Amino acid sequence: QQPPLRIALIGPMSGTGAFEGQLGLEGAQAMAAVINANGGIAGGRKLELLTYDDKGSPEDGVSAAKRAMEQDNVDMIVGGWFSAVALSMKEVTRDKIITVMTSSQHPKVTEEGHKYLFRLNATSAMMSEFYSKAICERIKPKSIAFINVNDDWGRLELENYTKLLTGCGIEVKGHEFYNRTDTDFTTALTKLKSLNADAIYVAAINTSQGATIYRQIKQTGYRGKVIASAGNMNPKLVELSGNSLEQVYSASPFTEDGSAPSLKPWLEQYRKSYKNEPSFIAALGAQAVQAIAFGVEAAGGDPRAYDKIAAALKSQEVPTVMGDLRFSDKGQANQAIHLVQIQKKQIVSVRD
Amino acid sequence: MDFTVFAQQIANGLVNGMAYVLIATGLTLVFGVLRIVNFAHGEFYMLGAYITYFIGTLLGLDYIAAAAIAAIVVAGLGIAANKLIFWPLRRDHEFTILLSSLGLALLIANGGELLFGADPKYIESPFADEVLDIGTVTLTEQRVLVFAAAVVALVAVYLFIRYSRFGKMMRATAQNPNGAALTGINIKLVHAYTFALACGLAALSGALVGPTVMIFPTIGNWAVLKGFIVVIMGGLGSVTGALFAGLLLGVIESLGGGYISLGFMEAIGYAMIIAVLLWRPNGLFSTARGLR
Amino acid sequence: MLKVEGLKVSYGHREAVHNVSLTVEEGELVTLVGSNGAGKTTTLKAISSLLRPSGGTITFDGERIDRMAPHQVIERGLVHVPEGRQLFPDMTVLEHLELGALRGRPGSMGFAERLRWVYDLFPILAERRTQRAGTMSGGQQQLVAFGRGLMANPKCLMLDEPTLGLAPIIVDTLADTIKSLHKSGITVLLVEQRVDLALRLADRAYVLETGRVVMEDSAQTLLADPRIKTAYLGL
Amino acid sequence: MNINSNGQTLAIAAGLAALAVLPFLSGNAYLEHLLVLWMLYALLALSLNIVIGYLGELTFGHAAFVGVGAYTSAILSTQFGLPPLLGLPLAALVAASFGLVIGYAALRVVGPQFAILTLGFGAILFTITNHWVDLTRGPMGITDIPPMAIGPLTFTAARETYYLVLALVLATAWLCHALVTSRTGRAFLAVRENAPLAASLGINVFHTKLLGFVAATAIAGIGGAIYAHYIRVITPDIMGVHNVAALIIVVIIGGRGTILGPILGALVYIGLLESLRVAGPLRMVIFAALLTGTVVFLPGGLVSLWQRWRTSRKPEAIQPAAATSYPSAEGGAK
Amino acid sequence: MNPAGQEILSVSNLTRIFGGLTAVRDVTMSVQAGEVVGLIGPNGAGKTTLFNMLGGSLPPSSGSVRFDGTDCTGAPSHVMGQRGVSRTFQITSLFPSLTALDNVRSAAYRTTRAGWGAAILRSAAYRREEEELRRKALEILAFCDLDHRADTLADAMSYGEQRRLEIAIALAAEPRLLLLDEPAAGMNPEEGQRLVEMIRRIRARGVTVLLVEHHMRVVASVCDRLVVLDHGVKIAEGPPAQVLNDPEVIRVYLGREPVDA
Ligand SMILES: Nc1ncnc2c1ncn2[C@@H]1O[C@H](COP(=O)(O)OP(=O)(O)OP(=O)(O)O)[C@@H](O)[C@H]1O
Ligand SMILES: Nc1ncnc2c1ncn2[C@@H]1O[C@H](COP(=O)(O)OP(=O)(O)OP(=O)(O)O)[C@@H](O)[C@H]1O
Ligand SMILES: [Mg+2]
Ligand SMILES: [Mg+2]
Repeated sequence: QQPPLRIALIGPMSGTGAFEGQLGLEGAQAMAAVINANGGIAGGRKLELLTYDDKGSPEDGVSAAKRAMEQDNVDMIVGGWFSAVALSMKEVTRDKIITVMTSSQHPKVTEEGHKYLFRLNATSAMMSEFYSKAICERIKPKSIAFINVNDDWGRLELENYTKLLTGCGIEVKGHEFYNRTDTDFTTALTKLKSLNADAIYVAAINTSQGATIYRQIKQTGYRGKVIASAGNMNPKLVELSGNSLEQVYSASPFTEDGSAPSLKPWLEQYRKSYKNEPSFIAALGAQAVQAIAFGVEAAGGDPRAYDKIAAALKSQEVPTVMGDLRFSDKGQANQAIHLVQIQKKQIVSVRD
Repeated sequence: MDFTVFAQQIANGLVNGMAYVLIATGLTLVFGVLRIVNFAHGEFYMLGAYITYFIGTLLGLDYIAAAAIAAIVVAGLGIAANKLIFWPLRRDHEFTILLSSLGLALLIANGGELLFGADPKYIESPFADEVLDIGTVTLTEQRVLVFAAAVVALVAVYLFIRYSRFGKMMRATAQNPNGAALTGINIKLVHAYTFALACGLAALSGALVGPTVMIFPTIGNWAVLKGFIVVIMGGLGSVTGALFAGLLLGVIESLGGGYISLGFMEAIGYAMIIAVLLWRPNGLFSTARGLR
Repeated sequence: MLKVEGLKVSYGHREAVHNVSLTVEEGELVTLVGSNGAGKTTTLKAISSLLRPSGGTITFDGERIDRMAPHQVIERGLVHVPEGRQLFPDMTVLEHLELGALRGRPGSMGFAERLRWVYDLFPILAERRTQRAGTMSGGQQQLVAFGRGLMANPKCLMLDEPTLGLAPIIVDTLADTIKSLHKSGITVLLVEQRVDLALRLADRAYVLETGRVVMEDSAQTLLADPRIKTAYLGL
Repeated sequence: MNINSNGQTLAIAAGLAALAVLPFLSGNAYLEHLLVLWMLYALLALSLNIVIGYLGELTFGHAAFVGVGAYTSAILSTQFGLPPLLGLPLAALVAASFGLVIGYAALRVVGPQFAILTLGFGAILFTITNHWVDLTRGPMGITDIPPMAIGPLTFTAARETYYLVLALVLATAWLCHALVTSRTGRAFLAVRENAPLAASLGINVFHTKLLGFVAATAIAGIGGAIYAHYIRVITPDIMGVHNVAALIIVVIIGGRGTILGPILGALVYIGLLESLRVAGPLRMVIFAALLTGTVVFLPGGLVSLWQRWRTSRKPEAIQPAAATSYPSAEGGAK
Repeated sequence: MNPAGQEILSVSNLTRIFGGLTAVRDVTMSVQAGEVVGLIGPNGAGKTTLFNMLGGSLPPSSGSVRFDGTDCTGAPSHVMGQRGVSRTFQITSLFPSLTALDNVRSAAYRTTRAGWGAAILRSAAYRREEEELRRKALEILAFCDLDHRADTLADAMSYGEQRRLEIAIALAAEPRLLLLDEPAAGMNPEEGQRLVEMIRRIRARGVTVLLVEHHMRVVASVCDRLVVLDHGVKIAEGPPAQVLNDPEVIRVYLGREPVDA
C-alpha cells in the first residue's frame, strides 16, 4: 500500500467568501472521491485532501500555505480563490511546490511564469474576448451601463468591455463601482436606471451581492435587459434571485451538459454528497484535483518529482470535467467558454 | 441631476436610515440604558433573520407569523445570554463586558455559520417584490414596511422608557445599580427584561430588513456597526436622537453615494458622524450631563 | 424585630466584620458608633443584602433575610438610606421619590399624601422637584436620599450618616424628623458620625471597633462613659 | 510593578532566556512563523494597551495606524527603492503624524463617542487606501515587498524575523515599564482613573491623552511596517475592523494595563487558534466559547490568575470586593 | 512662598448662573497668604459652585478671579493646578483602582520633573527623584494617618479613610492655596479634632487654606476668618466669634446648634 498523495486545499472557509470556498471544496472532494473509488492513481495511490481556511485574507493565505508546506508537509497546493490571496500565496510557494491556482482571474498570477505554478480559470481578457462577441452578436443592446465590484477584476472588466463593446457600436452610458462589503445597492441602481441604458451589465463575484443586485434591479422598476458577467453564474445565484434572472445571459467554461467523460461520474458523486447544485466554482475544484492527478500519473507516480510533473502538465492535454485543458508555458490554462442563459430557473447552454 | 432621481435617492436614504434606526432601537436599550456595549446585538439581528427564514421554509408559516415567532425566540435567547454572561459580569469593568459581548458575537456568528451553512439565503416575503409608485418615487412594499415598523417600534420604546414605571426602573438601574437595588428595584429582572426587549427588537429588525437583501451568517457585523453609530450620534440613550441620526445617516449616504462617489459612500457617512460628534460631543440629542 | 447574629462579612480574602451580633427591638432607636473603617457601613450593607455575609444570620420580623435580594428586604419594610446617597444623577427629584414608593409597603398613606408629607419636611425638595439630582448641592442630595427612603413607608429604617453634608440648621430638622418618625412607631437603626447627636437621640447603642462589637449599653450610659468621651466625642 | 524582589528578577531572566532559545526548540519553520506572528501581535497589543490600558479609552481605529505604517514602508521600498530599514522610522513617523491629527480631533470626546470617532477615522483611512489605486494599488494590495534588511543581514526567514520583532517587543515592554514608573505614566493613570481630579492636580488631560495616543500609533506604525516586510503583501484588509477586534481581544484577555498581559494574550490568541485547527469546522466556535468563558470566569484577564494566586498566599493584600465596586453615582471617577 | 499677610486670592463680583438659577451672585472676597478662611452657608448656598470656579472646573458667568497677582478668570482646571491651587471635592473623588501610595504619587505631578525619557534611561536624576517621591508620599500618608493603608486600593477604603486620602492627594501637589470642601464630613467629633490639628500643621507649612465645612467646632477652632454665603450672596464676613453670633447667620444657617467657639 503506497502512502496517499496529500493535497492542501486553501480557500475561504469562513467570512464573506465562505460560500464560494465551500463550493470549491465540495467540487474537489467529489472528484477525489471519484478517483479514489476507481483505485486512485499511479497504481493504487489514494488522494487525501487537507483543507485550510484563508478567510479571504492574504495574511491567512500565507500562513495557511506555510503551515501546509512546513508543518503538514503536503505534496501539492490548490488555492487562490481570491486574487489578493493568490498573489501573496504564490510568493511563498513559488519554485517550492506545485501550486494550482483556481478562480483568481488576475493577470499577474501567471505573468512571471513561476515554474511550478498553474492557474485554471480563464483570465479576464480571455473571458471578455469571447463574451463581448456574444453580446454584440446575440444580445445586441443599443446602449449599456455597468455595475462592477470595486477591485482589480471589476475595474479590468469595465476597461475590457468598454473597449470591446464600443468597438461593435454599443454605446456605454455609464458605470458604478460598489464595495465588496456593500449589502444594499439601491443608490447605485437608481443612478444607473436614470441613464436609460438598453442593458445593465452586472460584474459581481460574490453570490449574495449578485443576487441582491439582480433583485434590486427589478425592484427599482428597471425594464431593460440584464447581462451577468462571465464566470459568475451558479445555481445558488439563480435560486436566490427569484425571477429576476430569467432570460439573463452569462458565459461560463462549465455547463452541465458538457461532453467530457469525467463529467458524469463527478456530477453524480457531487449530487450524492452535497445539497448544493454543481457549479462552475465546484468544477474548478474538480479540475484542480484532476490536473494534479494527471501530472503525478504522467510523471511516473512520484508526487515530489515537481519538474517532471510541471513538464508533463505543460506539454500534454489534461482531460477534465470541463473538457481537455492545455497549459501555456507560464502555466495558464486555456479553457473553452460557452454562452449560457437562465431559462425557467435553469442554467442552460446556448448553442447555435 | 433631475428631480426624479433626487427624490428617489432621498427616499432610498430615508428607508435605509430607518433600517439603521430599527437596528439601533434595541441597542439604545442595552447601550443607552444599561450602558453595556453589546457587540452581539448584530448577531441577534442575524438570528432573527435566520429564524424567520427557517420558520418560513421548514414550517411553512407565513412571513408575518414567522417574524413574530423569531422575535419571541430571540428574546428568550437574549434572556439566556444575560443570565450566563452579562448579569454575572455586571460589576466588572466596561471593557471586560465589551469583550464578553465580542466573544458572544463570535460564538453566535460562527455557530450560525456551522448550523445554517455558509450559503446565502433569501427570506421570502409577500411584500418584497411588490412595487409601489408614490409620486415619482418607486419603493417596494417591504421597504415601506420597514419604515412603518421602525416608526412604531421607536415611538413605543420612547414612551416605554420615558413614562412607564418599568422604564423608570431601567433608567434608575442604569444610573446607579446599588441605589436602584436599595430603592427596591429588582435589578436582575430589569436586566433580563431589557435584554429580552432589545434582542426581540434586534430579531424583528432582522426579519424586516432581511427580505430587502440576502442573509448570510456575517450580516450581524454590518448591523451592529451601523447601530452603534446611530446610537452614539443621536446621543446616548436618546431615542429621538437615534431617529434623527439614523435618517440623517441614511440620507447623507444615499446622496453622497448618488452625487459624489459610490465608493466613498460609507466614508462620507463617517465624515458626517465625525463632524457631528466634534460639533456636539455628546451626540445630537444629548441629555447634557452638566458641565465637566 | 431585627436580629443579627454572628455576622461575618468579607471583601475578597479580608474579613471586615467579625462575629457581630446585635438586636433592634420593635419601636427602638438604636445607634451604631465606631470610628472610620470600623465596619458600620459594611454591617448595614449586609443587613440590606447589598453584601452577602460569609457567616451568621440576619432575621427581620422572625424571617431570615440574609439570603434575599435587596428588593425583597425592602418589600418587608426594612429600608436602607445609604452612605454616599446613591442617587440617579440624571433623574429628577420627583422621579426619585416616585421610585422610592415603587416597592414600598402599602400603608395608611397613599402616594400623594406621602409625597406631600416629604415635601413638608423638606420644602427644598418641592421647590426643586424637576431638577436633576446630579446638579444639586451635596446637602440637597442628602435630603433627596432621605426623602426617597421615607417614600418606601418603612417599618424599620436604617440610616447611614444621614446628616452628612447638611448645614446645622437642617441637621436640627433632620434630628427632629428622626425623633418624630421614631415616635410614630418606626424602628430606627442609625449610624452617625455626630456621635453626640446620635447618642442623644438613641435608646441604645453598640460600639464597633475594627469589625467587632466592643460595647453595648443604653445611650445615656454611653454618653457619660469617659472612654466614649475621649475616643469619639473629642472631649 | 517594581522589579526589586529577587524572585521577580529571576522570573524575568528565565522568561528572557526561554524567549531566546524558543526557535531552536520548535525545529519547524511553521512554528517559527507562528512565533513571529505571536511577537507581532504582542508588539501591536502592547501599543494598543497604552490607549486601552493606561489611558482607559477604547479605540476602534488602531488597525488603521498599523495599516498606515505598513503602507508607508511598503510604498517607500517598492516605489522609491528605499531600504526597508529606513522605512521603519518613517512608518513610525507617518503613523504618528496621522495619530497626532486624528487624536487632536478625536480626543476632545471620551468614552463610546471616542471609540466611534476612531472607528470613523479608521474607516475613512481604509476607504482612501482602497480607492487611491495609483498610490496603494487599491483592493489588490501591494505585492513583492522586499524583506527587511539591516546591512548585509536580510530577514527572509521566520527565525531571524522572530529575533528582530522580539527585540522590538522587549524594547516596547521596557518603554511601557518606564512609562508607568514615571511621572508621565502616573499622569496617564490619573487621567484614566479620574480626569477632573487629575486636572485639578495640574495635569493637562488633553495633552496627556494625546501623548499616549501618538506614542501608541507610532509603535503601531512600526509593527505594521515589520508585518509588511515579513508577509511581503499587504491589502487594505489590514485596516479592517476584524483586526481591531483581534487586538482588543488580545489586550483584554491578557490583562489590560499590564505589560505581561498583552504578550501573554497574544500567545494564547495565536496558540489557541492554531491548536484548535484539529477541531475542524468547530474551531472558531470553540475558540469563541473559550474566549467568552474566560472573560466570565477571569474578568481581569490572564495576568489576574497570577494576582489571585499571590493574594491567596498573602491574605493581607486587599482586592476590591466584587460586591462594592460599582462606581458611586455621583462620584467624580467615571 | 508668599510672605504672610499678602493677598493671594482675590475674587470680585463673581457670578454663576445655571439656567434660571443664580448659584453665586456678585461675590467679592479676598484671602491673605497664610490665612485659614472658612466659607459657610446653608445647603445650596453656592459654596461648592464658588470652589469650582476657583479651581477652574467651572467658568464663571461674570466677575473675576485673581490668584497670586495674575488674572485667572476662566482658566482651566489644570492651569489652576499648575499655579498651585489644589482642592478636595465634596463628593469623594480619588483614583479608585490605584493604591493609596500611588494615589499620592500620581498627585505629585506638579512637583516632579523626571519624565518618561528619564525613566527609559533610568538616569541618576530620575532615580533620585523616585526615591525622594516615595519617601515624601509615605510621609504625607503618615501625616494623614494613612500610612498603614499605603498598599490598599482607594476603592477598598471606608468613607472616612477616603476623605483623608483626598486631603493627602491635595497635599501631594504642594499647593499654595488649598481648597477643602467639607473635609470633616464623615468624621466623628474626635476625628474632627484631629483634622483641626492637621489643618493647623498644613498652615504651618505655609499653605493658605480655604475651607467649606458644616461642622461648627472645626470651623470655629481653625479659621481665622469666616465668609458666609446664602443663596449665592455674601451675607457676612469676619472673625468666627463675631460671625457665628450674627443673628442673621444664626437664622439662616446655624439654627440652634450650640457652638463653643
Ligand atoms: N469595597 C471594599 N473592598 C475592600 N475593603 C473594603 C471595602 N469597603 C470597605 N472595606 C473595608 O472594610 C472595613 C470597614 O469599612 P466600612 O465602610 O464598613 O467602615 P465604616 O465603619 O462605615 O467607616 P466610615 O465611618 O469611614 O464610613 C474598612 O477597613 C474598609 O477598608
Ligand atoms: N450644574 C448645575 N445645574 C443646575 N443647578 C446647579 C448646578 N450645580 C449647582 N446647582 C445649584 O446651585 C446651587 C448651589 O450649589 P452648591 O453645590 O454650590 O451649594 P453648596 O453651597 O456647596 O451646598 P452644600 O452645602 O449642600 O454642599 C444649588 O441650588 C444647586 O442646586
Ligand atoms: Mg461608613
Ligand atoms: Mg457643597
